Amino acid sequence: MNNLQVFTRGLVKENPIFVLLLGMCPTLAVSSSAFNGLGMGLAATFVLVCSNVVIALLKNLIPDKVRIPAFIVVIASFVTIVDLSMQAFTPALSESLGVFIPLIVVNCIILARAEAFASKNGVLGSLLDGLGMGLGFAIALTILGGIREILGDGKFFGFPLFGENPTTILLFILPPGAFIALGLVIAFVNKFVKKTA
Amino acid sequence: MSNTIVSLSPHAKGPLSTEKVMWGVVIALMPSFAFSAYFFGIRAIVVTLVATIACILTEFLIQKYLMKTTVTAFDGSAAITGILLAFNVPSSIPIWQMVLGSVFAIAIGKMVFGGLGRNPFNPALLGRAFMLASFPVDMTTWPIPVKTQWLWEMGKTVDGTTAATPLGFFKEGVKMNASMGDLVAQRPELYDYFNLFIGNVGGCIGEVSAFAILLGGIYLLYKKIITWHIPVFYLGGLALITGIFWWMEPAKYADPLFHLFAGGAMLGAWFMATDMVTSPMTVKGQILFAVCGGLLCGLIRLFGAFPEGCSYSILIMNAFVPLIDKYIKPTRFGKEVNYG
Amino acid sequence: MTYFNIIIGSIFVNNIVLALFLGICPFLGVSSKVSTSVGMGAAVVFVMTLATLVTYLIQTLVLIPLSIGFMQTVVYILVIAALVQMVEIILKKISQPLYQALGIFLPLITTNCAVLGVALLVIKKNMPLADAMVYAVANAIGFTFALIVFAGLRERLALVDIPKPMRGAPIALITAGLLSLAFMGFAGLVK
Amino acid sequence: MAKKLESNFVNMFVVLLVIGLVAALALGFTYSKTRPEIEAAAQKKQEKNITAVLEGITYDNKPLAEKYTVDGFDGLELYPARQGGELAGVAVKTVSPSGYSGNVWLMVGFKPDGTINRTSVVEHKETPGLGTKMDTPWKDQYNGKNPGTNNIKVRKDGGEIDAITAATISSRAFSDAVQKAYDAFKKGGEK
Amino acid sequence: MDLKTFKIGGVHPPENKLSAGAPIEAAALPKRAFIHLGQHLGAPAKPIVQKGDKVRVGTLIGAGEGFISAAVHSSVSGTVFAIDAVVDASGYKRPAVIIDVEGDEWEPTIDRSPELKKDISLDKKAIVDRLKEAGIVGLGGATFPAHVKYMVPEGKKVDTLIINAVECEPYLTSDHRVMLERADEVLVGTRILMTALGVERAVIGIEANKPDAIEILSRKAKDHPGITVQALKVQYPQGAEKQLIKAILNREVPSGKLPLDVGCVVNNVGTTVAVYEAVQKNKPLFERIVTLTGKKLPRKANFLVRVGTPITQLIDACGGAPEGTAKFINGGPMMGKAMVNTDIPVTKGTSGVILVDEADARRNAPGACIRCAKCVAACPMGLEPYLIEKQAEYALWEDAEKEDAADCMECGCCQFTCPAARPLLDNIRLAKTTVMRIRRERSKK
Amino acid sequence: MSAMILYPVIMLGAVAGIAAILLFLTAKKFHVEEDPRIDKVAELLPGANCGGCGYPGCRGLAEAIVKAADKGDIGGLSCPPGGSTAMKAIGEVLGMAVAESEPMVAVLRCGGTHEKAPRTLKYDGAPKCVIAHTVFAGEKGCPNGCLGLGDCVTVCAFGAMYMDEKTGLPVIDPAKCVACGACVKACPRKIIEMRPKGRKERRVWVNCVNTEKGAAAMKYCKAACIGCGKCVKECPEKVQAITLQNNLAYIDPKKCIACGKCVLVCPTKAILATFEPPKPKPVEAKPAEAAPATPA
Repeated sequence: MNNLQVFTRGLVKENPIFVLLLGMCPTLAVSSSAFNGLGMGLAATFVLVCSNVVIALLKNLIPDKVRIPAFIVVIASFVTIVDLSMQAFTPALSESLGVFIPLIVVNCIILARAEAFASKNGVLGSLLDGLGMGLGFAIALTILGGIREILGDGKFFGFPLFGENPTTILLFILPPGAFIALGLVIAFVNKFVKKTA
Repeated sequence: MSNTIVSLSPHAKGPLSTEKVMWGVVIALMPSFAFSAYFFGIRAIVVTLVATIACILTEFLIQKYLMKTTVTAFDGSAAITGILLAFNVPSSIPIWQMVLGSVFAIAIGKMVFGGLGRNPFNPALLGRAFMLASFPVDMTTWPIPVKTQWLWEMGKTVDGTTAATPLGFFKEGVKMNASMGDLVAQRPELYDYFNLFIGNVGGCIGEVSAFAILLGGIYLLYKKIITWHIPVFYLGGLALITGIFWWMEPAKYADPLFHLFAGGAMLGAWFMATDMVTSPMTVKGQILFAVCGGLLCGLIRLFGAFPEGCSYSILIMNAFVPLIDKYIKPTRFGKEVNYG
Repeated sequence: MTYFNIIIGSIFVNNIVLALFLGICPFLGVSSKVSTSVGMGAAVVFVMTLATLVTYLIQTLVLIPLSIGFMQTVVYILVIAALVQMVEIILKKISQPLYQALGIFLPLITTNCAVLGVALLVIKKNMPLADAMVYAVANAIGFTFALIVFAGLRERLALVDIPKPMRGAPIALITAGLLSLAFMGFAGLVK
Repeated sequence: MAKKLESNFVNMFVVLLVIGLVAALALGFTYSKTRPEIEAAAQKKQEKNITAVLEGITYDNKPLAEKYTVDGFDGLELYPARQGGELAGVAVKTVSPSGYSGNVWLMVGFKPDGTINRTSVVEHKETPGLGTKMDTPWKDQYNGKNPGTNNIKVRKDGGEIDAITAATISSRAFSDAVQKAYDAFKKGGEK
Repeated sequence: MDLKTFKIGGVHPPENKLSAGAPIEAAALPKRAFIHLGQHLGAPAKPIVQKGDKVRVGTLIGAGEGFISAAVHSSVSGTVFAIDAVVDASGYKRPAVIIDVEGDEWEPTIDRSPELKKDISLDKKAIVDRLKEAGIVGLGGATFPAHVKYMVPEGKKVDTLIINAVECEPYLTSDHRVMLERADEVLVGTRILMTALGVERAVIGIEANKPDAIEILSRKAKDHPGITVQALKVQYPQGAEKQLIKAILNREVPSGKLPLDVGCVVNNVGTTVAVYEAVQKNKPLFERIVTLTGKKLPRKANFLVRVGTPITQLIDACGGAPEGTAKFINGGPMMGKAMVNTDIPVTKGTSGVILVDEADARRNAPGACIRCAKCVAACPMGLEPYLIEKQAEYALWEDAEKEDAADCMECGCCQFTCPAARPLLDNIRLAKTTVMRIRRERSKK
Repeated sequence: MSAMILYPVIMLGAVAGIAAILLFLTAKKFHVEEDPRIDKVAELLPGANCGGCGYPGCRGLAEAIVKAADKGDIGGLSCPPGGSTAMKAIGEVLGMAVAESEPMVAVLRCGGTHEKAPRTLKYDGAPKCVIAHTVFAGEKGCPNGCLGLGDCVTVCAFGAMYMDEKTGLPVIDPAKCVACGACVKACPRKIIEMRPKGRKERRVWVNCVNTEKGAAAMKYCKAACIGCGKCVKECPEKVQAITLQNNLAYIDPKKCIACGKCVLVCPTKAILATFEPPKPKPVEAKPAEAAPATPA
């Protein structure tokens, strides 16, 4: 597998949300708008890339038995860095993502990539893998957030599409709407994308 | 003898068919339809027809073009969903919202699971919950019963200024610490059993007339499409819980009879809770399902955010049906006996 | 009455899975059978209570006095991971049957964001210790409750020919969404 | 490729320790760099709300710096605005617990006589599309009203405020919070 | 009248007792008789004649092998043409003795006199032996070798003999006619069986749709101490052993147990006549009453038929199969078997032949289960047919075992009542046989 | 400022240290020996969990293989879908030699098409062979033939089978068939047989399992093996791959040389081959077996 493939894999073919079905909690929780989704996606991408790189660097220095705790500490550190930075520089976004920023630490994607890829591959590959997976995650979140925002709020990235105060399908920005929208998108992927991919 | 048919027993077939069952329910809904047309006028008819057609069409299109299976959209089950959904909305609902609700009910409530018989939740109730969550303003704006004049005159008191539903009015009032007595004095027509029984009050299209629903219910019983357990125990559960609170504090809570006739309890008990697909399979299970549903409905009405809890109570109990079916089994012959 | 509110609120009104979106992964993963979801639920109740207690104490006794609140995430996740391991060891020692019933689910709990989420939420909501504990237990029960109901639904759906593209995650998510929609009926039952 | 470090006690301990130390260092560093920003961001937000509700009032002090509280009004914060030492207005951060789903936090600006200048929504968890409408021009109807002379309850309760359609509870909570702010302002005196 | 019935489940299909008014008539002898060696439940009999042998009516041609087996006698006189495999109702071939009929010469030991022999001279053991020799099997349809039932094992106490005269299957009238025309033999036969069991009490259970039979038997039973007639509410499957015991004695046979375990033995009413003839007249079982019916059949009849007579001959005697006949049912419409053709011979278990036309024969197209719960309500065993069907479909045999699939008695109530026309019983049967096979394999280990 | 750095360092150091000690002790004290080879073997298996091997899923087989390897022999175990390549790889991992097993393929043994065996009856029940088999002899009247309800197609996890509407018989795609044997188990009439693929995919087999006498069988199926024995005589003397039992010929795949002579002599065309059998030469001078014709 060449580096390009490592990078693009996460975008479509092994998209962490639509195909691998990882990291469902933040996906559902913060996809109420495209902007939130994008913000969360980028935060996760940052953590994913950094932790992948660090773990790829350290992989030979970490004994197998303490592998997981060591990874967790690395990941948690980056999560905290992201958390603090967002609080400092994008306070509004930080507030709307709330507890889900620190919860990136238990996002299955990150530990899974650390385990499955970074701990076995080189630094460059790990970086691309993290970037690909992270962007795949971000894209998926943005798409989902966009769908929910358009249907439920009549806006896209905060930009009103149907004029002021349109009657929208509110359900889509409520919790049930998150489940249903994601379910339908994955079904759509199953039916139309997976076949051709 | 090339046309000799061979099959396993039984070789006799019963009189019922899915179509007969489903259209039987549709027939049973007709009295309520007539009453709603009388009270809410042409608009009620239009909304009901739109919902019915939208439901059937959605099912037809999905079966034909997405699932590519045999089309069973005309077996009556989609029609029931459409009619019941329309019966659960105010007649003033915008048509596009009605259509969207119908599409949701059939597509998400039923077809994603594979169609008739597979859905765990009642599609019509899901459609209503969807519409209530999505279009709360339009879903809680109640038109005043207009009454078409070609039937006999019936009490003119309804031409009031606001079209509050009885449940909504009293719940709102009690929340503001008004006593039941004052509230009844304020709007006596909303606490009039006769009005409630006939349906001369504000509310959703098909739920207002307890009388018409009872007519339909009796037809269902007569045709053996449903058994009496679910409606009776559902209403019993509702009466029990509202009765207890009424008995403790009559100034704060309406009496159980009011609760039985007001809102969607009758429609829910006779037509939604009895939905075969989403109710338990055993009589014992049905009783548990219905009693819990009735209690839940009462609790939501008395303490919840919504004035009416009927549809949610049934939906929530729908979620428990698999567990009920799993743990409550029919009395097995020869299992619980011990002879010598 | 406030405890009552916390309990009802956490289990029905703001269910941790259906409204707060915490613990979705195990919710979708370990819910194909009612029996396993009971085991998972019991393990979660146990760990969540313990984890919330320990992290709460660390927060109030160590992190805040030292004003290093920013270490929260790192410390919590380590504590939870260690705790889960310890529970596993202790369980193995003191009760083999219990270990058989719960033990296999324990590794799954480390990455259950519900546990970390609740630990973080009680701090964020400034709850006193007693409230926090009730909140933790109630949420764990809420998780179990949702898990069992959902497992029941999925057991039923397992005997149904779901259309092909809907099989697996999509139908599970939509069912969860409909369940969440139904649970909206509990809204307002407590403040 | 270099060989993996062996899993013996010393290695494990040392590696974990080193990673922990490095992580702690990195975090401490980040925190020390971001803390001022975080605090500034929080202050800025508060300031923004205060400025918003004191719109049209001229003052030369820093209300944020003169924050005071009033006994019996837990959680309420008052920020006086002065022009040349004279009270020109006051911004009150207020809360009502009776929102549809939890607390509704507002900032209310009063003129010295108790007339409402502007209101601003700080934080709430109301239903999107319904309760959230409080943060629209809807809230302008409070402007210019004086809770001392005007009945700022919603019309359903006999007041003169038009409730948001289908969100009476949220509207009520809004009025409740404003009334509380007024009461606190009156009781706390015009410092 | 106080009508008893069983408690759970049951359906009431249209009765269609079209041939109830047709008196029993002897069918013509066939030209060639095909006598299957396995006409009963259990191991087939072993042929003891050879090609070319001369046989008389009542000559033993097949000896019972093993514990559960029954002897087979020639129903005609003539020459053995061959011993070969002959197609049975299912289209599979089974061993049979084929006899070319010559005249009608009976074994001299058989008492052919018409008078009623009331006194019972044989004792318990002799009666059972005689039943065995005469090849008596249950004529209700299950064809269980009769003598086995009366060999009560040590330690079991039997207090009641129940005579099953319910005939709950629609269409069939052979038992009804037997009761009307041979009431005395029924009662004496019952007494013989009481003697064999050593019980003082026998109850004849008859459904209320046969008031004439109830009347005759009640009247005549007065001369037979211990025998009573119990009228029952019309409800299918009342004729099933367990349901009948529940209805009459309110005793419930535990799952996996036999009527013996609740102190009774159930015997079909038609069999009592065969018992009477075997014990009092020394006549083996080689003929039986067969109902020939069908909505469009020109003539409905109840024939006394020699075993081995091709069914075509009976149909021809009734005017031939009408145009459009699409199904030939051997037995009743609820539990009978569809025959692959009508050339197959009558056996001891052939209680009736029903001719059904295309529209009635075809099952409705199955739809999705709408969970109407009617099958659960109808199941007399308290099972959940809809669930077992699904488990069979998904091959969840362990789950099916837990749901007591093996308790199904294949009465067909579930499938009859199903509005979606699902093949419930087809699949439940599959589950049942698979579960029983798994159990057998397990017990072997 | 120093506290901001110092405390975290101490704190995290402490937590990490405690965790390290704890984990070390755990690892030491409660070490569970799980054979790492199981994972390795499982990785080499196809992961279809088809059950063709007789074990519950691929992991089950992997465990069994490792267990057997400890006893020194894994010859009795095989993964039908993975074939000998998978077993070879596994053998290498485990340091064992694996006996080369011949690749197999499922073969249908019924020629009762609509044309050859007209349907005389109509089955009207749950569309499953296992059920129909218990009801009657089948729509064709043949007590041994294919029931045509496709139980085998349903169980095939590899999409290697489909029902041919024209003939009413299932069709096996040898290219997709992995010889897992699921169809063989599913068929209540044992019509499907697992036969070696044969050299160059050349296979010959009797396309019938009916044991009735020729005349009786011919009544309902014109493609039945009538047990005439012509093929037995035709089979080269050195080969003698065909035996006749219960009116049915059987070709032993181990002996058959796929010459195709029997195919030509069969009066009911009940013997099939995957290749065009060589036409008998008009000149009888040359011995027949010397003509291994090119497959069509």
